[in-house]
Amino acid sequence: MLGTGLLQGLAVTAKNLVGSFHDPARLPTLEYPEVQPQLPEAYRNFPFLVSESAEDPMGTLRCVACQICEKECPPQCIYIEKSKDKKPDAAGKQQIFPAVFVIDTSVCMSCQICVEVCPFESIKMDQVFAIATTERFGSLLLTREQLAKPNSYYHQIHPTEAAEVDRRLAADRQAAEDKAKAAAAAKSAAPTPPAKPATGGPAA
Amino acid sequence: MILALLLITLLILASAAVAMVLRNLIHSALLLVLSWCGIAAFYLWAGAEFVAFAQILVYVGAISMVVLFAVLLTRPARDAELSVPAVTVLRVAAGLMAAGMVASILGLAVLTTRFSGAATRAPQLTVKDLGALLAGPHAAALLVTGVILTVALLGAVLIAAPAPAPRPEDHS
Amino acid sequence: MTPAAVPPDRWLELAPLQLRDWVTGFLPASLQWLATGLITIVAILAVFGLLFAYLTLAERKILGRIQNRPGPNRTGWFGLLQPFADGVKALTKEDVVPRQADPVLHYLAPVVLVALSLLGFAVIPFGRHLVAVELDAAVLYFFAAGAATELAIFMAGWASRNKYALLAAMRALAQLISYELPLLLAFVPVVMLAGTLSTTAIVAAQGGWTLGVLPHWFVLTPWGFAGFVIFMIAALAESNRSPFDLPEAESELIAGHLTEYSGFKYALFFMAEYFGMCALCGMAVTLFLGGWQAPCAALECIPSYAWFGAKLLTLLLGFIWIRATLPRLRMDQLTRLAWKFLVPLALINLGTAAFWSLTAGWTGGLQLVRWAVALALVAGPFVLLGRRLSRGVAPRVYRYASS
Amino acid sequence: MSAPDSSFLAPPAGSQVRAVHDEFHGDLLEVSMGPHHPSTHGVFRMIVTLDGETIVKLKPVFGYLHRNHEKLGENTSYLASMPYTDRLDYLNSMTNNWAYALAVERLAGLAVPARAEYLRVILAELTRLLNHSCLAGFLLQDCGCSGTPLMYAFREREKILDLFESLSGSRMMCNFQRFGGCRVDPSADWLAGVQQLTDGYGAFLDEFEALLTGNEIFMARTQGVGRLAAPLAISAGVTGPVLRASGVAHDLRKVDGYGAYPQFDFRVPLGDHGDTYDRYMVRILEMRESIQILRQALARLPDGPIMDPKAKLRGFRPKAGEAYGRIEGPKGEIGFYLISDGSPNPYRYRVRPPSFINLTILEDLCLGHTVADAVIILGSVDIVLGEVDR
Amino acid sequence: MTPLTLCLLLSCGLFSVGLAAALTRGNAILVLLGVELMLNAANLNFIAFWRFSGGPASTGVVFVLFSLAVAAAEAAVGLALVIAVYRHQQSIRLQDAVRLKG
Repeated sequence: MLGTGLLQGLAVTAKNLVGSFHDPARLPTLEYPEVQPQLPEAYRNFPFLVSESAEDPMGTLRCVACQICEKECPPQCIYIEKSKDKKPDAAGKQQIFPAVFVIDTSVCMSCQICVEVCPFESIKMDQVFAIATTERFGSLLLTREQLAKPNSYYHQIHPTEAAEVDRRLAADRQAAEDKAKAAAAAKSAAPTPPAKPATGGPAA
Repeated sequence: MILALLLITLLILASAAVAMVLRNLIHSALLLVLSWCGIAAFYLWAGAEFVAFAQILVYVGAISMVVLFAVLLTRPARDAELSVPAVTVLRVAAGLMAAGMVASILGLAVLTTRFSGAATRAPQLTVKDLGALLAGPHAAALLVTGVILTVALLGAVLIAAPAPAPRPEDHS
Repeated sequence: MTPAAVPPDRWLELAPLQLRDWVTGFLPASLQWLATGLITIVAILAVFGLLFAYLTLAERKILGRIQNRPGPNRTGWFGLLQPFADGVKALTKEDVVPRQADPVLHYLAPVVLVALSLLGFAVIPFGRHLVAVELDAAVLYFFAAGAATELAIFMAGWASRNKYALLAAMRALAQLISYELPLLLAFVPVVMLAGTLSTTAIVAAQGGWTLGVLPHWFVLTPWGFAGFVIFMIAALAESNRSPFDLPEAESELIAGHLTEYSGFKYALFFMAEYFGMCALCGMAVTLFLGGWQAPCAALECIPSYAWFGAKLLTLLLGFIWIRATLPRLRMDQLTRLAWKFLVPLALINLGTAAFWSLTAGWTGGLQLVRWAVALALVAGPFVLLGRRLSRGVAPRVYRYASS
Repeated sequence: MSAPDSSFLAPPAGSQVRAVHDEFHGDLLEVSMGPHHPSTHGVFRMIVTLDGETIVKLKPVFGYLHRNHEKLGENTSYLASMPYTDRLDYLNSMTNNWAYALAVERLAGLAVPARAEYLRVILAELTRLLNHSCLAGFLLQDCGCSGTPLMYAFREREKILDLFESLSGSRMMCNFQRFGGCRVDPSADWLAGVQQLTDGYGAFLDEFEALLTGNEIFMARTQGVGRLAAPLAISAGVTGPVLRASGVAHDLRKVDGYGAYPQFDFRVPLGDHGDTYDRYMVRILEMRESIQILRQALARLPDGPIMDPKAKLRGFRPKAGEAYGRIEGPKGEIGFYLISDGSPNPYRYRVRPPSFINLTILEDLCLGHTVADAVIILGSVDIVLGEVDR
Repeated sequence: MTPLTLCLLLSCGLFSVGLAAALTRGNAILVLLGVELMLNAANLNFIAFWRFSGGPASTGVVFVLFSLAVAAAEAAVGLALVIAVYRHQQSIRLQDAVRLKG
């Protein structure tokens, strides 16, 4: 009969109206500034650079300015200038470091391909999303100093992933040391080559 | 009392006259609506409530709509102004003269006639009385009016409805 | 509006009138009639202005709840100040008038619309003693005042010089003409049964209760129910509410006749829409739901205007509920619904009402026959015409690929 | 894009199209709907010529969102194109990723482990649920439902997006598939979440259908509106639910049997009328089938790796050759055609966007109907301008 | 001048305006509106005489009601004719409507 479909629809909306008062599934709104969203661990926003220590972020950057991320970045929002000199990294090894490392976050599309291709686990995705600025250019162009965040922060936002990365790095370092020892045992005096990861796999 | 009547007169005549002179048909129609409202006000002034409301319902509510619809449906090609084409001066003059003559003859007749027994108090006519009149002495007329309205409605639909088959290509 | 022959009334019932008389008492006698009129106007404006403000809030809240979201809740406690914030926003916004527009008509349209939509309130009896103007032909006055609103919508649409607005103007004209007829035909039975066009007399005709609980409202008779439903459907269409909001169909015509309006003129259109909605619902309450009459004798202690308000709000909430649920009709379906369904039903309903009126003397077993015949006269045409209307439209059964 | 050569195309059903004469132009109203019109689903423009409210001519105009997708693909590495595919049809990044990954895998000869294939099916079907729910919501919004069905659809979509976010890190730009597998192995929690969603989705569909499928106004608005005859659909290259609503049993999941689909038991719903209502209902029924597929996939999800060990992330250079990978996306056949010359970038990168090709029939569907119908017909064709304009 | 005379003069003026419009304007719709105005002028007379005659007869009012109905019918048919004419010759200038056959 004409009208039954209409009445059925009205019943559904009435159910939702009543349900919104007692059933949380029917009122899923998060009242944002008061209630902050629970970000999943995998959540990614813009990249940051991992440094080993919080006290001296510029001195302990993992980045060695290999420029792979710069090349792979789809929108090409990363700009790197290699340093002319070498500087000891966190492990005390002499490394080239990024003299300039800039990410234009107005261009970045948060694809995390830089993270995947980085062989040194030095660039990771941040989770800070309230990043509105009052000006379009300078404050969206993040420099090395703004990008550097300590490993402890990485552990804080991506605990599982960071633990895995640390394990892998430790294993790599161990392997490199073993190799170096073996090499040292074989040839008595030779400078240590820069550490290269054995697997080369992405940060999963 | 007279003042109100004068105001109403001014409203009716001015809006009607301006409406008939304007080139923009929509403006004409809307001004005519004002004129019709003035006529309803006149009926109210005269104490014929029911007729006044009926006037608004019929003229403002229905006829004006039909007029506006007709104006919109008959928009001249590529013309946003909906202007009325100019006609010959002769024709206008002749028309105006005829109207002026009629007006003067009628006016003279009105002014020279002595009307007897001018009532100062409005006759009372309730809706019930009117209904009784319509259903009693004037029942036949009412029926005929109903038939006329129905026939007119059907006729209007038939005339205005587009031809059922797609029209041939040769229209000019 | 004179409390001359007051039945044993309670204090609350007369309170608004006494307040008014107390205020006018300070003025010389020659000015009292003017003051009384002005106070009535101000009271209606204030009450329905506030109702408009909070109706917009209620609509947004209820729509929100139906759509599983909280609705506006930031301005004031539970968003209670939202209407005022909206008003301030509308006032401070730039008023944009397109260069091509007809400036006079563009300006006049919202003003005329609001003015006309307010006229209807004059004859609605809000309470036992609360009616602004007692008119012999009050119902006719009401619909005459309502008939003019469509002109204002047309003016808005045409004067904007916008193709969407023009289409909306055409739609508005066609829609309002089509639904005027069922609206008028739906209340004719009431006039027939009550024997009057006066709203106060129509409400009075619905007074009294059977056994003290069953009110004698017209909606509780077969013809009255049918008339009420037809009236409400036509009222939805007349006030341009969903599912008949074709003139301002936002998914098709952007905002229809409102496309080129902004700021306070836009707000005025909304005000007029809500005023029109309130007036039509108020008229429906008066004609079919017993006006200010209490639903049963025991509840008469509650003042009559409270009952009127409660009934009015119920109908308005129904409007909001329908808006949240139903999709919009198409223009041809809209007119077909009016001319091929509502108008015949209303005409048949006229016959039903005539039958009901003629058989008023039947008692006992004949009473049952009377009800049965009347119900059949209402339900039968509905089913038959409904089947005709929805021919070719049915849920379908689907097949699946054989592999 | 304008008037099709109707010699071999079936004329639109039930339309009495009047010829448009130039000297007669004053009678007709030309309305430019879009590029910013509430119902054009983005920046799409329809130049409609109206006789009253009836459409006698409709000229779609697009390109407002053109961003050189294909040329970008030829100037970046294979991997770098992956996040760009997210932005083609931004509702369905998972299936876009899959189609692109499939093309590259064919080009480079990579094998996908069973677990990754199952995962891809799960994600693709979730995407289908998401897309069809949104489509139903948008369509009903275009019908004038004041947002209620849209909000219900978005309520459910939100749950799927939450799942996507917790798996891939992003709600809509998932960038999840990789050449030779998937990026992340889902946790047991995540799979439980999918199971929970799958179990609850049927109830949502029931409620959604109760809201409007039987609604007389909705049926009157959609039944018989925008009929698409099967021959026209086939000759215009229409795919996906729009094609199946016209009664053509063509579903790449059955035809190609790509991925793990041959291992699942599901049906392909077909419409008999090809009108807007059929397009809506076919999608609703497809969602019910998707739920079945999800149930089976979750129950039988194998263990194992999720990446082909041969797959290389850095320095990926497939040998010279060409490949076409296509899958049944929610909107139709989404395909990527790649030519490799052995360099890190594709020599040619071409997308077959279902939205764009399905849109070509718009004028045929709309002629003889009203403006109000054009809006819902456009809604029922289900386009995303990101994919149309590329 | 008595009110009745004023009323009659008003009606006379309105009639002349309508007549002038009907005679001078070339637009079919305006001509029709002019005829409407003349009808209205007649109605004004009916009401005026009813109001000032002082007699008990209410025939004037009843007649106006019938006249309203007839005016509505006239407008409907007239405008339908205008639309039909427009369909045939793409113009509503009465001077153009010279052919009886479409």
